[in-house]
Amino acid sequence: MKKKFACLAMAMIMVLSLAACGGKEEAPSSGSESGAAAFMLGGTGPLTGGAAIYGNAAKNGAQIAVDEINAMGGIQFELKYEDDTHDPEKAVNAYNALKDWGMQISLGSVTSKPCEATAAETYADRIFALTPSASSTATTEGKDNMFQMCFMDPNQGSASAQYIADKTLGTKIAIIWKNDDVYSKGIHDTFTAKAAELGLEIVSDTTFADGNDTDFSVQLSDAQKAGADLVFLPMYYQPASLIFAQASNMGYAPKWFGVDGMDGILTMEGFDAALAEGVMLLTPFNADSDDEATKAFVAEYQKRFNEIPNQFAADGYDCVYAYKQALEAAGATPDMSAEELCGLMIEQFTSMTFNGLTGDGMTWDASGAVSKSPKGMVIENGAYVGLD
Amino acid sequence: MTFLNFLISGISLGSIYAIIALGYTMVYGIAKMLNFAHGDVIMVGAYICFYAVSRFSLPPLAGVVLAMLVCTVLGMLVERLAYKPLRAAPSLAVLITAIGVSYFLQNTALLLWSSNPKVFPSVVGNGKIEMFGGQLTISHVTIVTIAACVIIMLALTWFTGNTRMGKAMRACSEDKGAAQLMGINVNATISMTFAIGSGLAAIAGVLLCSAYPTLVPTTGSMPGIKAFTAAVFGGIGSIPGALLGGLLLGVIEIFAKAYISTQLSDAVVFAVLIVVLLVKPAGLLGKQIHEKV
Amino acid sequence: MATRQKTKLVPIPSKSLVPERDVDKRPILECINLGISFGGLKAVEGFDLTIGRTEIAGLIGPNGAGKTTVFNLLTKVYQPTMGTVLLDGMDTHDMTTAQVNRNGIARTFQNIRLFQNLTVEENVKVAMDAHMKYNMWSGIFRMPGYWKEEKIAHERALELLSIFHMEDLANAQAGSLPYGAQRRLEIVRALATNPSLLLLDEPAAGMNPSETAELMENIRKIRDTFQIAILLIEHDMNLVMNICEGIAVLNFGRIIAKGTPDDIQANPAVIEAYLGKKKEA
Amino acid sequence: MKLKLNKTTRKNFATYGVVILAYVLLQVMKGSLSSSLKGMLVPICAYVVMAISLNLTVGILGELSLGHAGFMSVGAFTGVTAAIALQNVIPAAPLRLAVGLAVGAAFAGIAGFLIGIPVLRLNGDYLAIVTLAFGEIIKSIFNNLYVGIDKNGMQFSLLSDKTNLAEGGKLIIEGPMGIGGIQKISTFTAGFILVMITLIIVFNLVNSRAGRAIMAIRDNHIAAESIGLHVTHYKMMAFVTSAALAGAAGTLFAMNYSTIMANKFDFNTSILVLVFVVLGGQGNMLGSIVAAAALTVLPEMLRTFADYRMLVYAIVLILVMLTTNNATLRSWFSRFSLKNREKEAA
Repeated sequence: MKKKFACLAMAMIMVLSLAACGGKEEAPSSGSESGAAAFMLGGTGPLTGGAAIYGNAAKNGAQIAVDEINAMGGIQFELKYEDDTHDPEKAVNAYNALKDWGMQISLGSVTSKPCEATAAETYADRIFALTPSASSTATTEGKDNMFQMCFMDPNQGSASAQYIADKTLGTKIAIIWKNDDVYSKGIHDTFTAKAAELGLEIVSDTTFADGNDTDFSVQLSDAQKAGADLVFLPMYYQPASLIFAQASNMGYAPKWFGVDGMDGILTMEGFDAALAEGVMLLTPFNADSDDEATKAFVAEYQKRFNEIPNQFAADGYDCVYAYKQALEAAGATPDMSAEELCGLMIEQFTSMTFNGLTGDGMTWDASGAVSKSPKGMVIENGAYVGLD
Repeated sequence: MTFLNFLISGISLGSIYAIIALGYTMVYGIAKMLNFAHGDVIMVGAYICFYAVSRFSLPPLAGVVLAMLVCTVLGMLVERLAYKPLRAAPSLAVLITAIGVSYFLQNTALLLWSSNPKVFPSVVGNGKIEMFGGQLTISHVTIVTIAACVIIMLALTWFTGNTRMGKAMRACSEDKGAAQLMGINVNATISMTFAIGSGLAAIAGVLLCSAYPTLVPTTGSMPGIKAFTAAVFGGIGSIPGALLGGLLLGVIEIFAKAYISTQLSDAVVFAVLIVVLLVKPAGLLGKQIHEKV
Repeated sequence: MATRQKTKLVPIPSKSLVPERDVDKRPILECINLGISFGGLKAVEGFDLTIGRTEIAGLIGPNGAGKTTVFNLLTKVYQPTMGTVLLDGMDTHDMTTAQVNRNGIARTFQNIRLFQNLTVEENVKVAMDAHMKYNMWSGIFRMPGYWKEEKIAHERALELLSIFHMEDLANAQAGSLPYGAQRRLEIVRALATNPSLLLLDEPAAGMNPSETAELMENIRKIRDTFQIAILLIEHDMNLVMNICEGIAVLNFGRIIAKGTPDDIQANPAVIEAYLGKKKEA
Repeated sequence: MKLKLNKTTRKNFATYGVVILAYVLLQVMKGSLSSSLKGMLVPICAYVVMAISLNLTVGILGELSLGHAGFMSVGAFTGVTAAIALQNVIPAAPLRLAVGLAVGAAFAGIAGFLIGIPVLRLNGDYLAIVTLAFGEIIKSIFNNLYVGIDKNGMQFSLLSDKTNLAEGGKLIIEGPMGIGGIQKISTFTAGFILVMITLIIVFNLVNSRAGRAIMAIRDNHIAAESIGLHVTHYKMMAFVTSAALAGAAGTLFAMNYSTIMANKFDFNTSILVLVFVVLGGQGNMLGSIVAAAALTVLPEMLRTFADYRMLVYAIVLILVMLTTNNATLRSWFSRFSLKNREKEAA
C-alpha cells in the first residue's frame, strides 16, 4: 500500500517537474526575441552552499558591468548566472540550462573544478568562454576557446616565491594549505618547486581540509616550533581569518604572505583588522585603491549589495568589459551564432590588450592564460598599501 | 609542553563537540531519531547572537540568552511541524525529513544573511592565561567552553534524575507506550526534549563561533556530523557518554593532526571510531541491549 | 556436517529415562550438568536430561523457571557457562546457533518469530537453505540448478504445509496470518530444516481446546512421520500429560522431578511447585 | 502459488517495462529534448543504479548505510583509471567503458567485502555510523592518493606525489585534484544497459535462495540463525553486491564528466541516494528508480525559482515526506489498493 502511495507521490513530482520544464522551455524563445539586440552571456557559479560567496560576488560584479554597458547604448548584454553549488556535475547541468536559454558566449564557471567540467562542454559545443576566476591549469589546458581573467595557480605560486626571494622577506618558510582544494594545491605545488629553485627553506608544510578547517593550533605550533619567520597561506580568506586569530592567541607573529584569495579579509563583517596587520599578499585587485574606475565600482557595488566587492566581483566585472571590447573590435552582432562568435573571440583575445580593475595592459596567449602583473600589497592600519 | 598545548586545544574542541553531542543524544534517547538538522540549529544560534551583539549592541550575555530563546522556539516549531506528524512513521522517513529541515535552515540562512562570512565577536573576550613562562597558554574561551560543557552535563544529569520532567523523559526513552499509560504526556515530553536540545545548540553555536570566529550558513553542518559521531562514540543516548565521546573525539582529532598527519587526520579519527565500536559495539558508555528470545 | 566435531561416546542404554523403543539406541540429546549464570544469577544449573531418538518429551515448570533458557542453551542462543550438551553424541560447545541447527536441532519460539514480510511458502523454503546447493550466480543467471532446486523446494514446502492443512495459505504474508496459524507455521518452518530434534516452545499458547486437540494429533503425527524426537515446553497440562512420554519439571532453574506423566502427576514436589502446599492436582 | 509467483514476476516485469519504455521514449524524443535534460540522462542512470543498489542494503538487507557514496567513489576512481590506462590498448570506446565498469564494480566489491567484515558485526545506528566513517575514510584516501602510469606500469603514492614517473608517463589520479581530462565515453544507452543489468541482478538475487535468506535475516535474525542460515555470509553477499553495483554506477557517472574529485562522493551524496531509496519505498525498486530520476531532475526544474531554488527543494522534500506518511491520506489510498486486492483474489 505504502509503496504504491509513494510511487504515486513520485509520479506527482514527475508531472510537476515536467510542467515546470514545459514552462521553462518557453524561456529561450523569449530570450532570443530580446536576443536580437543583445548578446546572451551566461555563467555558472556557486550561488548556494559553502562556496556561495565566490559565485555571488562574480555574478554581482558581472551584473554591474552589464547594467553599465547596457545603459551606455551600443552593445547590449543579457546576463544569466546559474547555480552550480561548486560541483562539476551541477555545473554541467547549469551549463546545459544556459544553453537551452540561448547562451552565445560564456563566463565559464567561477570555481576551478566545475569550470574544468564546463570547459570540456564549451570546447565541444564551440562556445567561447572567459572565466573570471577559475585558475587551475586544467581549466584551459588543450582548449583553444577557454580563457582566464585571473592568474593561473602556478603563476601565483611561483610569483609569490619569487617575490619573497627577491625582497628577502623570510628565510624559514612555513606553508599551511588546504589539501582538498585544487586552488590551494596548485599554488602550493608550484610555490614549493619554485622555492626549492630559489633556495628558500621550507621548514613546515601542513594542511587542512573541508570539515576540518576550524582548529589550526597544530599547524601553527608546527610552524612556530620549526622557527618559521614567514608563513605562506595559499587559501581563501575565511580560514585565513581563523589562522590569524589563533596565531595571535598563541602569541605567534610571523610575517604572513597570502595570495589573491586572501583579498576580502578586511571586508569581513566584524573582522578585527588588527589581526591582519602586516599581512602581505599578491593580488590583482584592491578595493581601497584610489583608481577612479575601482572607486566607482566599489561604490556601486556597495550601494546595490551592501557589501564591499572582493576580487571575484572585480574579475566578473572585468570579464564583461573585456567581452565588450572584443565584441566591438570584432564588429560582432548578436545575431551571430555561438560558433561564429567563438572564432571571432579567439582571434580578438589573443591579440587585444585590455585595461581593467584587476590590471592594466592585460594580454592573453593562445593557451588562454592571462598575463598581468600581480601587485604586492601589505595591510597597514586596516587598509591595503602597495608594496615596493 | 607542546603536548599539553595540544591536549588543551583538543579538550577545547572536544567540549564543543560534547555540547552539540549532548543535544543529539537527548533527542535520540527520547524521540529515537537522528536529528540531522541539529547542526543547523547551532548555526542559527550563532547568527542570532552575532546580530544581537554586533548589530544591536546588546551585551554578550543577552545575546546568548536571546539565541537560546530563538533556538528553543525554533526547535519546538520544527518538532511540531515536521517531526510530530511522523511520530508513527518509520524512522528513516523521519531521518529524511530531518535532512530536509537541515537544507531548509541552511538555505533560509543563505537568503537572510548572505553567504559572506561574518566574524563572530568573542562573547568572552580575548584574554588568555599564560603558564610556564608563556609556554602554555589557555585562552578564556577555552576555559569558558570547558566549564560550560561540564556544567551543562551536570545540570542535565541532575535534571533527568531529579525532576518530574526529567523522569518523564527517561520513562519515554525506555518505553513510550508504557509512559503514556502511566499518565505521562509523551508529546509534551518530546517537545520539551527538542526545546532543551535546541537551547543547548544555541550555546554550542555561540561557543563554537567564539573559539573559531567565522560564521557562514554551513558553519553547523560539519561540527554537527562530528558531534553525531561523538555521540555514537560515547554510546548514543547516554549523557556522560556524549561528554566523553565529544572530548575524546576532539583530543584524537588534534593529536592525529599533530602526531600522524594533518592530511589524514579525519581518516584517523574515523578509524579510531570504527575500532572502538568493534570492541564496544554500543559505544564507550552505551548499554548493550540484548534482545529477549 | 563439516563443522568441528567432538564425538563422545554415550553409554547405551543411557543412565536417564528413555522410552522403551529407544533404549538400545544412542540418545539424540544428552545434557550433562548444563547451566548458565547471568552475572552471578544462576538461571539454570545442574540440568541433566536425556532424550531418545523418537521420544516426545515435555519440559514444564512455573513461569520464570528457566524453561526457555534451556532452549536457548540447547540452540546456543546463549553460551552455557557450565556443563555439556551432546547432540547425537557431538559436543555442541563450539557450535553456533546455525551450526546446531544444521546438526539437527530446530526450534520454535515462545514469542513468535516468523519472517513477517515473507510469504508462508517463503518462510518454509528459506528453512531449506542448508539443503540447497545452487550458488548466488546460478540464482542471478537462472541456471538449470536454480530451476531444479526451486521446484523441489516448492513441492516440499507445500507437502510440509499440508501437515497443518495450510497449503492454501502459501501465498499469504506470514505476518498477516492469525495467531494460531503463525504458531503452526513456525513448526512447519522448523521441520523444513530436517531436524532430528524439534524444540517447541509453548506450541499451544493462545489456542482454543479444539485447536489444541488438533495440535496434539499433529505433534504425534510429526513424530511418527519423521521419526524425530520432540521436546516441548507447555503450560497446558492436558496436552503435556497426554502426549509426552517423559517429563522434566523445572523450578528456579533446577530440575525438581523427572519421569513419566504418571510419576510427575503423583510427585509431591511438583504439586507443591505448581499449586502451593495444600491442594492436590 | 501460481498467483503469487505471477504477482512478484509481474511486478518485476512491470519495472523492466517502465525502464525500457522510458528509454525508448527518450530515444524517440531525443531531438526535441532540451540540452538540460539530455545532459542529465547519464547521471540519472548512475543515480538510479545507486538507488537500486542502496535499496538492496537498506530495503532488502535492512541495514542503514550512510557511506554508499564511498563505493561510488571507489568505482569512479578505479574504473576511470582503468579506462585511461587502457586508452591505447582498447580503442573502441564502448568496450573500454564496459571494462571500466567491470573494474569499478570489482574494486568496489572488494572494498565492500573489506568494509563489510567489521561493519556487519554491528547493527542499527552503530552500523550506520561506521559506514559513514568508512565513506569519510575513502574520501580522505582518494584526496591523498596519487596514481600514475608510465612504461614501467602503474605507480602509486600516498600523501604527496612521489610517483617519479618516467619520461612520457602520465599522472592519472592527482590527489585533491582528482582525475582530469577524462574522455566522456558514458552514453545514455550504456547507462540504460547498466540499469537493466542492475535490475536483473537485484531481482534475480532477491528471488532466489539468497534473497529469501537475506530478507529472513532482516525480518528476524535470531529465527534466521535458528533455521541454520549463515547470517554473516548472506549479509556479506548483499553488502558486496550492493557495493559492486554502486562501483559500476560510480564509473558510469565519472565517465560522463571531464573531471572528478573525491569530495564529490561525500556524506551529502550518500544522503542524497538514501533520500531516493526512502522516498521510493524500501524494497521497492521501481520506486527507487522513479525517485532517483525525479529528484535528480527536480533541482534543475526549479532553476526558475533562482535564489529560492534549494529552499523550494527542501520544502518539497519535507512536504513529500509528510504527505506520504500521513495516516489519513494513507488510509484513503489503501482503500483503493484493498479494492484491487479483492479483485485480484476474485
